[in-house]
Amino acid sequence: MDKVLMKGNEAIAEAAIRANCRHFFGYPITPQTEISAYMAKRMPKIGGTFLQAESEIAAINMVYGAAGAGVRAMTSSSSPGISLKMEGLSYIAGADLPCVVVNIVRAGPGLGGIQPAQSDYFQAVKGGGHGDYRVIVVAPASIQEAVDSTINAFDLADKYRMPVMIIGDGMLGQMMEPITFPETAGKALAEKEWATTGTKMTRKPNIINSLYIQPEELEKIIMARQKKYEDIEKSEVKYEAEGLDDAEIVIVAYGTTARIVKAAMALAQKSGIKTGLIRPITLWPFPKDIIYKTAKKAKAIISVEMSTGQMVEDVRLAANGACPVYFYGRTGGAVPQPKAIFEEIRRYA
Amino acid sequence: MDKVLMKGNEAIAEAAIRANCRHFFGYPITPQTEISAYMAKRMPKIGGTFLQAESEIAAINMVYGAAGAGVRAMTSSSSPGISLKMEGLSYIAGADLPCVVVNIVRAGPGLGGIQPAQSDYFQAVKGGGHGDYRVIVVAPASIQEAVDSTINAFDLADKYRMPVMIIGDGMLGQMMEPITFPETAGKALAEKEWATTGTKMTRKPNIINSLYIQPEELEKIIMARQKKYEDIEKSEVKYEAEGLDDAEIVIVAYGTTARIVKAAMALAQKSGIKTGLIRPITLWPFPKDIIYKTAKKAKAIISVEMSTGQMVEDVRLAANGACPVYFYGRTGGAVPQPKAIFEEIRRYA
Amino acid sequence: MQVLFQRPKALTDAPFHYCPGCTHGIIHRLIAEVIDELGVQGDTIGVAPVGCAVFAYNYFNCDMQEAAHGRAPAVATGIKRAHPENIVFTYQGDGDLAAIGTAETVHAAARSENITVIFVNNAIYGMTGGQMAPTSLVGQVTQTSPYGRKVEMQGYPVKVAEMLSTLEGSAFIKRCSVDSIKNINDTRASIKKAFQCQIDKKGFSLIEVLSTCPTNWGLSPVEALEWLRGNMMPHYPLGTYKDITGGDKK
Amino acid sequence: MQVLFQRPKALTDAPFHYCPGCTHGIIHRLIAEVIDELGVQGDTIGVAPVGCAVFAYNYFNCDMQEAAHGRAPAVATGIKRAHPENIVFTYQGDGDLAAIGTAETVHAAARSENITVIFVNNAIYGMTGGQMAPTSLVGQVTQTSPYGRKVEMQGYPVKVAEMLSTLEGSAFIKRCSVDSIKNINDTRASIKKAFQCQIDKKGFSLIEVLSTCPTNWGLSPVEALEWLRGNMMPHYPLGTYKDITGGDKK
Amino acid sequence: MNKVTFDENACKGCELCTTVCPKKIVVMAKDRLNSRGFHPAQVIEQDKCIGCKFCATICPDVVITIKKEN
Amino acid sequence: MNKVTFDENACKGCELCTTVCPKKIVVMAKDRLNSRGFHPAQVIEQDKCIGCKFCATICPDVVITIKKEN
Amino acid sequence: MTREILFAGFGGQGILFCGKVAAYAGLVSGLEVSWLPSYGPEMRGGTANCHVILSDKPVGSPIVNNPTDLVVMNLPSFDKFEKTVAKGGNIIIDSSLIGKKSEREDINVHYIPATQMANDMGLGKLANMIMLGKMISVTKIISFEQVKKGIEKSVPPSKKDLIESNIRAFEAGYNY
Amino acid sequence: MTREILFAGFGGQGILFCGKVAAYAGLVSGLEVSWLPSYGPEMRGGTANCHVILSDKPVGSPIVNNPTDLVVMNLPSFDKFEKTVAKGGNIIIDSSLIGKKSEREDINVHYIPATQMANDMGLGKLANMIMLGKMISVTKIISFEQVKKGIEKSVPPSKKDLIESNIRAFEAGYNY
Ligand SMILES: Cc1ncc(C[n+]2csc(CCOP(=O)(O)OP(=O)(O)O)c2C)c(N)n1
Ligand SMILES: Cc1ncc(C[n+]2csc(CCOP(=O)(O)OP(=O)(O)O)c2C)c(N)n1
Ligand code: SF4
Ligand code: SF4
Ligand code: SF4
Ligand code: SF4
Ligand code: SF4
Ligand code: SF4
Ligand SMILES: [Mg+2]
Ligand SMILES: [Mg+2]
Repeated sequence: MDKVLMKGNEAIAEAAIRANCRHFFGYPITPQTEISAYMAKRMPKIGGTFLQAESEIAAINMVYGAAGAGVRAMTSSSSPGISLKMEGLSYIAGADLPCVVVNIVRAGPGLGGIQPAQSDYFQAVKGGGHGDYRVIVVAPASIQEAVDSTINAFDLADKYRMPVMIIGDGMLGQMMEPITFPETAGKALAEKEWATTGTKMTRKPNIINSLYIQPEELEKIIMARQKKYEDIEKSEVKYEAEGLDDAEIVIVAYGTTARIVKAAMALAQKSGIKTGLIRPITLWPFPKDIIYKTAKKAKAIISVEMSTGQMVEDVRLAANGACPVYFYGRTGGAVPQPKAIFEEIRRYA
Repeated sequence: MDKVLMKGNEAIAEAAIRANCRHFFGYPITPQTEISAYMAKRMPKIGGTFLQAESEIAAINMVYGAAGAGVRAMTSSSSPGISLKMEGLSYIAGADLPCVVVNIVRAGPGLGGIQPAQSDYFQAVKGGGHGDYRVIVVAPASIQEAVDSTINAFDLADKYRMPVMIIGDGMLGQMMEPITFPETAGKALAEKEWATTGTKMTRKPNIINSLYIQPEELEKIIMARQKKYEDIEKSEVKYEAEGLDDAEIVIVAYGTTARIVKAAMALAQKSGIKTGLIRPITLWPFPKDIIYKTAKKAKAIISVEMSTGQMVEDVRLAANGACPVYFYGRTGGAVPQPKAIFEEIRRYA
Repeated sequence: MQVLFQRPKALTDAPFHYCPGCTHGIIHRLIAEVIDELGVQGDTIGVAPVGCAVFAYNYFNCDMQEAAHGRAPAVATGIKRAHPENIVFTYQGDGDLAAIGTAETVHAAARSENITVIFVNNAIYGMTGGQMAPTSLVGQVTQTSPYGRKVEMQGYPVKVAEMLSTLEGSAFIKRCSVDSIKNINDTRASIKKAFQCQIDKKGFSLIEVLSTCPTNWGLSPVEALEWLRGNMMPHYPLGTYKDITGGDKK
Repeated sequence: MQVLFQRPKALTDAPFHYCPGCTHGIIHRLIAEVIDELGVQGDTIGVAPVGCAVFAYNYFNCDMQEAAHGRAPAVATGIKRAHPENIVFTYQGDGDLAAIGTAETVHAAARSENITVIFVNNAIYGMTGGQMAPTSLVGQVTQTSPYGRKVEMQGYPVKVAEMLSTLEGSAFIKRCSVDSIKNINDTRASIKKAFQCQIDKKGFSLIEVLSTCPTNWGLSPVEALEWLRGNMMPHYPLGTYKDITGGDKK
Repeated sequence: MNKVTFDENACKGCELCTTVCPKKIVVMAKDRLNSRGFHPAQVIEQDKCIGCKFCATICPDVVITIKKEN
Repeated sequence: MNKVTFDENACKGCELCTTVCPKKIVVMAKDRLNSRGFHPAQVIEQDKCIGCKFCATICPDVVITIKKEN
Repeated sequence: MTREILFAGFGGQGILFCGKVAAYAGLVSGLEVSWLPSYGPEMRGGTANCHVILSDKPVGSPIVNNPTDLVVMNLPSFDKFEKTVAKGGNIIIDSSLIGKKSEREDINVHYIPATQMANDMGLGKLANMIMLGKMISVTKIISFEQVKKGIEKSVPPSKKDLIESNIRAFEAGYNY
Repeated sequence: MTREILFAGFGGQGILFCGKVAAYAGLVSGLEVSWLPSYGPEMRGGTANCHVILSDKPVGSPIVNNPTDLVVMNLPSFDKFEKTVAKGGNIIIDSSLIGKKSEREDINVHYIPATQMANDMGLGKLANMIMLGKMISVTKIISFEQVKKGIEKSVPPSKKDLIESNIRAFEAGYNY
């Protein structure tokens, strides 16, 4: 197929449609409005639903309803709007419903700013909502990866019956890169026997629910889900690694930040410092093992983020003291400069 | 002063009043309704405001308004309701406003159950809302401590101009213990020069805001806040420690769980196993140093929680590989039994 | 032998957990009777609220979803958009619908979302132990209005049927009561009409049902019905507030 | 020398960031004029919305708070309960007030919260680039209704003034417009009356102001005023929808 | 003749049915408790029943079944 | 005489003021751009001004000041 | 000394109040105390119970898993908790409501027709205090006088007139 | 080869489209490309710019901090970005809108009265394409033919009739 140039936001929307998502519920917020705009244009043409909800809360609860009714459903927003979805997300996780949520992160806290940020890492990965639950979090670094991740996200969501979050930033959402869409047409979707589609008097009623008044019963359900999470930690970790074999300094960075890090690594190479990169593609499950393995050989690891230091905690947990783990970040919408990252590399080399 | 028996929820409410809080905004949810009920009874008698908001979201935003207007303001809820407050909390942190938020945690995710749980640890401590921000989180283990923590929470909030969260569970909220209220009457509150009280044409307008469109400006503000957070990590850590000197096995547990752990430790003592306890009273700032110090001597640390394992991450981060850190927990509203905890102790001893 | 009255098929065998004399049970049964009468059990998807009716998913013998507190209309919207040919109804209390769920309610109506809302107004938060609801009457003593609801502090009760009927999107809005045989029968007929409105794709329908909470009103079930008649009905007049079902959906 | 017209004192010197011809600027100035006329600048606390008017806190020369999107009435409630003697107003767009903030708006009105809401209805989400608002007209083309707002998909525009006037708690509700000198002057008078209503402690007041968004309507400022007159005003009739200020607060 | 039967253990003793029977034949069995600990409702003079269904209509717990026996 | 002055660099060239002047004396300065890059509004025949304030009333950017000089 | 007491029965029997009196009595006796009610939807017309711990050491866990003393006023609670009582502990059973007998031999079982007695004495709903009286007379944890003080502290000021009858009921149980 | 191009000017001048054509032209030439616009409230009537990277290697950071080529169509952007141009790089300046001259000696500066030319040629708002033409003729990154294809790909199907005039404008700049 011919490569086309597309904005990240639009590419994510188109990818969702190609993944057979026909139900999108959103609420406008910069810098991800193009997702809704694209859906608004396309959905009516293909018999799908684009609905601008009255709020992010309504949108996530519409997703709950639609997902519970067995269709592929999606919502997208940016940081403050994602915070508003936390209760709903917890409900979706608690009712074991598959769905895809996109967060094109902007600077926080509060109204913050609309420039790129990665300061919603904690919220995404540690569960900003209440209760013991997890969300698969995928952080593409290019538009092509955003496309592939989005399509895959729907499959993962269905496979594990849980929410999958695609996390990016305004850079990813707004930039264009050449992409091709993988062939998805005709791919059959598995039947969802648990969904509320009307019994047609041919089966017992299906119930979508997260309430269990008896602690023992609820605990059993949570522990079964925990088991599922362990399976995912074993089989769904994704990352990109570069130069780990002989790196003195290894950088861990995700999303667009990882691209900037590569520019810094080029500078380091010129200075004769051997650097490596681990780019988590899934933020949860987190690529712990490779980080631990790397920590045992490297002189130091630096976590580079557009935040005041969030993923660095997971990097430290993974390294478990095997080598020092440093942090470098910019926040508030400021984007790290390759030179500044290079300075950090030099500092610890 | 005479000791009185009081439910945790009511004691927290009375403590807030004694701390000169005259503005409470809430929304009913089990197991913390007694806080509102108490406020509804008392506030009208003392010229204060009790307002049952239309939702948890409205309540936290009323707190934002009142706190921004310079008064001591409070809200309380339980897990799903706290999730709904995440955007508002992020705004309060982003506008540097002091307030107190109580979370009497129940089992999640979703509607979950109403029995005791500690599965909102991540949300409380890692910032369930968007952006780089922190909330001081205090986890009392007794009603007296709940009283003292609540009074102190208002002072901390004012001192650092940030939200303070009191975190408990249904056990703490519902149980009665004898308490005395410390003397607070007549304590003068510092003037809040930044508050919106009307300029009276005697000063420049005050603005309460978290929006900064220029990344560099926003970054500066966030980094200043970060500096404040570092100060807090230095000076406001609180914990209780027991038996650390010669403990083989050290347990880290907070809130009511720590009380149950003590029963398990008594069993261990009978079996000749030397155990110690670190009970974080502040969950953020987290008592990292004592844990690291302890990890260097102990055979193992066990984090015991009413969750599937949340605080254990902070314990591991603190231990930094100096000794193995294990986890034992119950979830879904189930409460760990002393015997089961003792089994864990024996397992690693 | 002819059966004059029996448990409707659209109810499961599970006994209601409601307090003695709580009229939630009557309303449940009426909905089930309507589902039976219309023969739509296999097509119906219900949405349970957070409130005393939280376990409604155990009682209705059809597919059910449990919504977050106040969000039932949004959940129902998601379901209905996924399956426009199914019958989708929500069952919601006054705290759920008229407080935390205000936006979802208003906008489901404004969108003329083709769903049916059964709105149980008992002027109190039943499940959480009797706090003031937006619909609590002026002067009503509740856990959070211990000195009686005061206009200066807590304002006025919200009249949901009146408010929603100003929206162009609402198709059929009626207030009923289950305090007497006559009114119970009228409630059943009204619910049936609301379901029919949905079947005919005429848009958003809502039946507000005045209901009792003997437990939190501190009254016996019989006294509670009297209180409903004497206090709620004068403030919340029964009747049809909006009905476009005569014609086509505008 | 006599000054016939000059910048009101209650505006700071900061130039508005609004697009050319956007009537947000007129409405700002009218509020400031009212503050000047009533001499309440030192007592006033304003609440800015999230919307094009997000920077309102830079323009009004009084204490200001920036609220989260839709939550201005809740924030204002917090302020007013802390300082009942101050004048508290919110400034909100139609996305802010009539979509995400529906519950906060309805309940501030129901509580008869003694605040004043200036509701700028431009039938679109201006700040985020022109998405459909709850108040967008049927058929209106926006970024998220690219084929025109369709009743079957997106329902009907919400008439805020009409809806809120059904609530007992609302004291003064009026819809105005800034499309002409006459209507601008009437808007100023209405805002003044709303502030006076608050000063007199009569409860919740809201002035809905029909406003333009030349940028997202894709029209010149002059055409935009014409579109407002020709399309919005017929659907959103100007006038007083509720006024209890004649008597005492009920 | 009409036969009114009670799913006795489902009865919560709310007494609502007793207030609506035009024949006043629905009464509480003050002498016994059901398995839930309530005095259940009962019909004492079946033959007086006119089959109006009022009792069943108001019962919140669907305790009552009414049949017409020919 | 009335004096209408424009804070010229604040003008955004929206032309609203030109549509309301009963004397049609408010016109756009098509020949020049202000510091924001807009053609500013101006009054060409001050003496015709009747001080009705319409121009200032509709100006969204508070560009116009009107004084009466005696 | 640590007594872990479980009071159990139906909602409406005054179970929680009974526990509160015990806790206050402990408090005035200089003991450490805790009182923990069960809560949740099952309480609605269902069972109610509360855990009271009286101890001369600070109270650790407020949860009573194995009561030293079980005061039980309905059959479901008896069925549920009888087996949990600690070896050597006591059960006080309202024999007017619970027909069954305990078959455990490693504990002390005391039967008292409290509800009947309350009815007979015209003490309405005060069977709970009768049960408490029996429990205290059996266990001797606290003195009669101190329980009286506990009652005084537990009764809200608005209901002061009820103190007298509560004490009478307590006394009846104590002396049974 | 990696060119990091910054297109900058006012909103409404077609800056983003101009970058898009460059990116598509790169794409059809077999290069790796990225296109990143600035976004945010300052765009409203304010400045607009976009970063385009064309490279024979995969594009790392899509951000252009030090452009090899700056195409600039208003004074504020000139003032802001002139100093950031990489040593040896190019600036293409619309001299009908920007009166200033660059004082840098380590870069190549090209002046072209693009807006004037567009007006003269009756090409309305196509000064942007004239600028692009000049940039391509100076840098020779991509061939004329490929830019033509880039234009064809960038124009949405509904506006196909504009392709012709865009190409004409581009040509004018290319040959200036
Ligand atoms: C987000 C959230 N807030 C609050 C609650 C607690 N809650 C449960 S039910 C309820 C109110 C129920 O009242 P209503 O809707 O009137 O129903 P009723 O019980 O009276 O039938 C509340 C506030 C919750 N579960 N979730
Ligand atoms: C929680 C949240 N959701 C969404 C947004 C994005 N947002 C900013 S302004 C706006 C809409 C503004 O429209 P309106 O209120 O009509 O004001 P206008 O710009 O038209 O004056 C939205 C959706 C946000 N900042 N926060
Ligand atoms: S609490 Fe009230 S509404 Fe709830 S079941 Fe009991 S009587 Fe009914
Ligand atoms: S986008 Fe619309 S509402 Fe916003 S400033 Fe521009 S014209 Fe005004
Ligand atoms: S059917 Fe009518 S007459 Fe018969 S018992 Fe019931 S209420 Fe009485
Ligand atoms: S109405 Fe039903 S539940 Fe109530 S007493 Fe009669 S039979 Fe029993
Ligand atoms: S004041 Fe009136 S007459 Fe004078 S310039 Fe303005 S609009 Fe024209
Ligand atoms: S109305 Fe104001 S901004 Fe618009 S052209 Fe006239 S002076 Fe300029
Ligand atoms: Mg209710
Ligand atoms: Mg708007």
